[in-house]
Amino acid sequence: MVTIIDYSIAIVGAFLAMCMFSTLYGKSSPLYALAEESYIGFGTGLTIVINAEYIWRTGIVNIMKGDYILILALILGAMILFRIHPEYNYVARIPIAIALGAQFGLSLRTIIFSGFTQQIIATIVPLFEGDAVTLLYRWTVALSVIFMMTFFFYSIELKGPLAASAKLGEYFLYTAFGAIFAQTFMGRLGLFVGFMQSFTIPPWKKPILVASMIIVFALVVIMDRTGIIEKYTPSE
Amino acid sequence: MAEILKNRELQLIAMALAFLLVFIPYFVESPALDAASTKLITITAIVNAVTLILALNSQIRRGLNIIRMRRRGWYFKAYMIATMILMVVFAFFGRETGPYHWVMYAVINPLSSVNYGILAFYMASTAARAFRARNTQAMLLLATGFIVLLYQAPLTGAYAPWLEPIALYFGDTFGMAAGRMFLISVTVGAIVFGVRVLLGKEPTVLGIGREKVDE
Amino acid sequence: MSESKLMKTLATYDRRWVYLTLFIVVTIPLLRPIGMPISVSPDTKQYYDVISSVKEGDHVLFTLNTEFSGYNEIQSGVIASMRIFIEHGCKICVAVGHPEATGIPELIFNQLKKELVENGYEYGRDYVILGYVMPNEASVAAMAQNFHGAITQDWLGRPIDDTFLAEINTWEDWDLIADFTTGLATSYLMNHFALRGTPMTVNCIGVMIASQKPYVDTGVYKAILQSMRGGAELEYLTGHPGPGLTAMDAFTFGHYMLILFIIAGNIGYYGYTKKQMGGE
Amino acid sequence: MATPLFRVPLIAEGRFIGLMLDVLIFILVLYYTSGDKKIYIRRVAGLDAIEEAVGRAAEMGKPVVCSYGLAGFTYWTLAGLAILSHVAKLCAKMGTRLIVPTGGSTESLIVRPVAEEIVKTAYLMAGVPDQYNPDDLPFLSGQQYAYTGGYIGILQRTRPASTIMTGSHWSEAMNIAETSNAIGAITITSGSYISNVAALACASDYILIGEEAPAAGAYLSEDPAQRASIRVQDIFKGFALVCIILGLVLTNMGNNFVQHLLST
Repeated sequence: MVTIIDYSIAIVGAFLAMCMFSTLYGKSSPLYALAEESYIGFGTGLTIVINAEYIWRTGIVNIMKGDYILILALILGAMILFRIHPEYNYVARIPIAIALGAQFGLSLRTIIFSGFTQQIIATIVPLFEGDAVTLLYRWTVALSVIFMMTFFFYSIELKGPLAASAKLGEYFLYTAFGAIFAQTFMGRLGLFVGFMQSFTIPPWKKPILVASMIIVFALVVIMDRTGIIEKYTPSE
Repeated sequence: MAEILKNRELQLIAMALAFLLVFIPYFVESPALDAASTKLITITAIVNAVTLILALNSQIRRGLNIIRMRRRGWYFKAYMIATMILMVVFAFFGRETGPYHWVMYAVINPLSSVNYGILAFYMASTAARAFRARNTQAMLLLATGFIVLLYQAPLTGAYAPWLEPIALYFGDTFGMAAGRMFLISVTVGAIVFGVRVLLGKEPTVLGIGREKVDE
Repeated sequence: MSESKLMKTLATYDRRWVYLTLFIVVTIPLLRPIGMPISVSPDTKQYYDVISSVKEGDHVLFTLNTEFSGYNEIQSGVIASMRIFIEHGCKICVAVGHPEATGIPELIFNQLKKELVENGYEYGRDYVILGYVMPNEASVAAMAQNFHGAITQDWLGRPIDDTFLAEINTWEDWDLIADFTTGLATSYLMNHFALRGTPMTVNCIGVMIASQKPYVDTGVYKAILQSMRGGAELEYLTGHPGPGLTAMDAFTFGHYMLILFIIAGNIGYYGYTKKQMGGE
Repeated sequence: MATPLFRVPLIAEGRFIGLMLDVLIFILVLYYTSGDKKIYIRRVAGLDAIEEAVGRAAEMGKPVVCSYGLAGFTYWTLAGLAILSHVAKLCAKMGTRLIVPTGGSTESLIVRPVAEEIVKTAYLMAGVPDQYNPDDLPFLSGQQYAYTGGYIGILQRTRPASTIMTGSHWSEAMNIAETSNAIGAITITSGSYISNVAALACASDYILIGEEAPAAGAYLSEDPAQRASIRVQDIFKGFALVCIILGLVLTNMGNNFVQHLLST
């Protein structure tokens, strides 16, 4: 059963989404502003709700259960708010220092493994065992990493073999960029296709999608031709 | 009190202590230290959640300024602030049904999707314009990009299975090597930056010195 | 003369034509699916093998590190994976890493109502939905070290002590983390779970493939499922056609269109732009 | 995973080398930032492109748009600020109008005043303090996409001759780069993560690939800490390179010493 609520969700959603797409026309328009401000407004509201809930569940509930040390979190949180006060902004420095320290501690303790030692270990592979394809793969990866790495040395002058290696590394990088660009395009296309699909499945939404596309496109062209765009589009 | 809070050494010490309390237990086997570090981590998470208020402050102030000055399109800002408040109010009426649920699926879901989906268009126009064999680098980029794009079209994969090993070769060797190279250098960069801050070589990060935030 | 005019057009056309064409070639096959054949990549086979090796009663942490936009891209993989977990009788805990994602579990379980009933799934005993519990690295680290210290309630505020989550204490108690991601808390999960030894798989959006592949190669992740195409392949492997497979026609057309534009652009470049530059 | 070579009492298994490497970075940073060491930094080619871009704007009498990203204080942002400082000095010298979009995230709020100071100082040092206009550093909200919309609006209205985009830019970078190209501006970008770099390499006229941006920043800045960082990073990249080459040689002779050592 498709309810009136389902219909309203599909209609408003498709219309606002097409308004957002109207930026592809090359000009900002009141329609785009409507979609953008809707997203920012409701989106920020959602963030407020979720964060408040997090503070409530993780902080206040546990404090009421007797985990009193978490009161410290509320005090530090209150102190950090002074950041925007013109006179007392120094109050925020200690909590910022603590938050930064903990954050660095968290990231420094693990990335050395995931981003450094393990990546080195993974590059070290047998280069003379296995079938031809495996060998081709392994040789390419090993040589690419080595050549690309030399491209990224900055505190020494690149001369002689080092310069040649760096040049090769640059070529390898661009070869990689082609493949990565294609993968990225697939990803963005996937996001777009996935979005369009949310308006083609189930099939009753299809007419709504097509109608919104036509209406918004027509509106933007009309607004552009009549000069409404210049008159009503917000100046940032 | 003010003097203590302004003391730069004290801030560095607080930062270093917080750092060590989180850092050390990962390497040393000690349940007591582990528990202490978890607690500190939770506290930090809550403090981070509170900082949202700072962002809200600037966002609302800027919106109100535009409304007050009646700049062109000011009513969109008024609309933005109204929707923000509405969403918070809606949350009190339950989330599985009702207005909160409606906004989630009618506004946030589709608009969030468009924000990233639209990038497919920019990628497409970039490729159409820039994938040109201008020099060696561009030629290499064009060649691999072309092959991988061709392979990624699902239909090609089904009818030209011989293309798969070639396309995967580029992605899994050059692409992966570049990914690994970036990872190694970004990792080292991030650690060095962290150490710099911990050593007090980056005072701006703590907001010492010039720190008036104005809009 | 007309030839050089064509060359000029190919080199200098308005980019809005690209936009319009892409819009049309993607929309039409979605409105009228054709059902062109696809192939299955080795990565997807590996992913399928890993996640279908779960056993009854295994604890699966099902993490949605995505906004709505990303979910649209990977939903075929999400649904197909969840179906496998339900059919294998796993205990599933859904956790999200973005405020928007709090609306996604509802979408997933609505689509799998039949499977839930067939396998006798009951909320609390067999699956639990947590809310936005991974806002930052600190919270994920806390989850890994002391689960009940970090999380006490599900997404609607009901206590989790009387659910199957009572059996969970640290990272060691999870048998698999199935992550579905646009980035967000995935690296934190990796740091605090996978690097310690919890098996983890990722289904990432296309943009992340290049940055995530090195981790699969080093064994940090057990397998990777790539973008919507991987999801479609997984649907094919599980024998349940869904949104992924119907989207593949649009994928094919979108890619072919871009290839045509690139060819046209290069013809225009050699036929017009380069001559212009030479003439100066 | 290879088995560790040895175990150190009290230290968790497999984490000793990681800890030692972290400590080593600490010591190296301390060493290179202390005293008055002159560290050589190679000039990256991208800087010529930047100077050319500003020069072109001066010739055409059009503005330059230069942004430092929308992240908080990360090392990408610092690199962006160093490049902004360079661009501001060039603009002040040539009398070119400089527009700096700011904002874009909550974290970036604390970067904005620093950017302001940098631009102001550049004009002051060039002897034209009256040419500094605070309105040319518009604050485009703390939201990524509002920032993007504002940025694009600026590009479309002011039609700059050049756009220089450094620091951390995320998915919005493509959007901005395409618009910049569409209005005919020379587009120079830097990318901090791999898929963005690949896309921007196509979309822009010149790109500073990954670490090139921090290196360019360090080259331009007088800040010893930034130069020291580049040196320490080079040492560690060199270390990685040596490990890889040594490991490849040893492994293919049947010895897995390097893998075991790194797993210790």
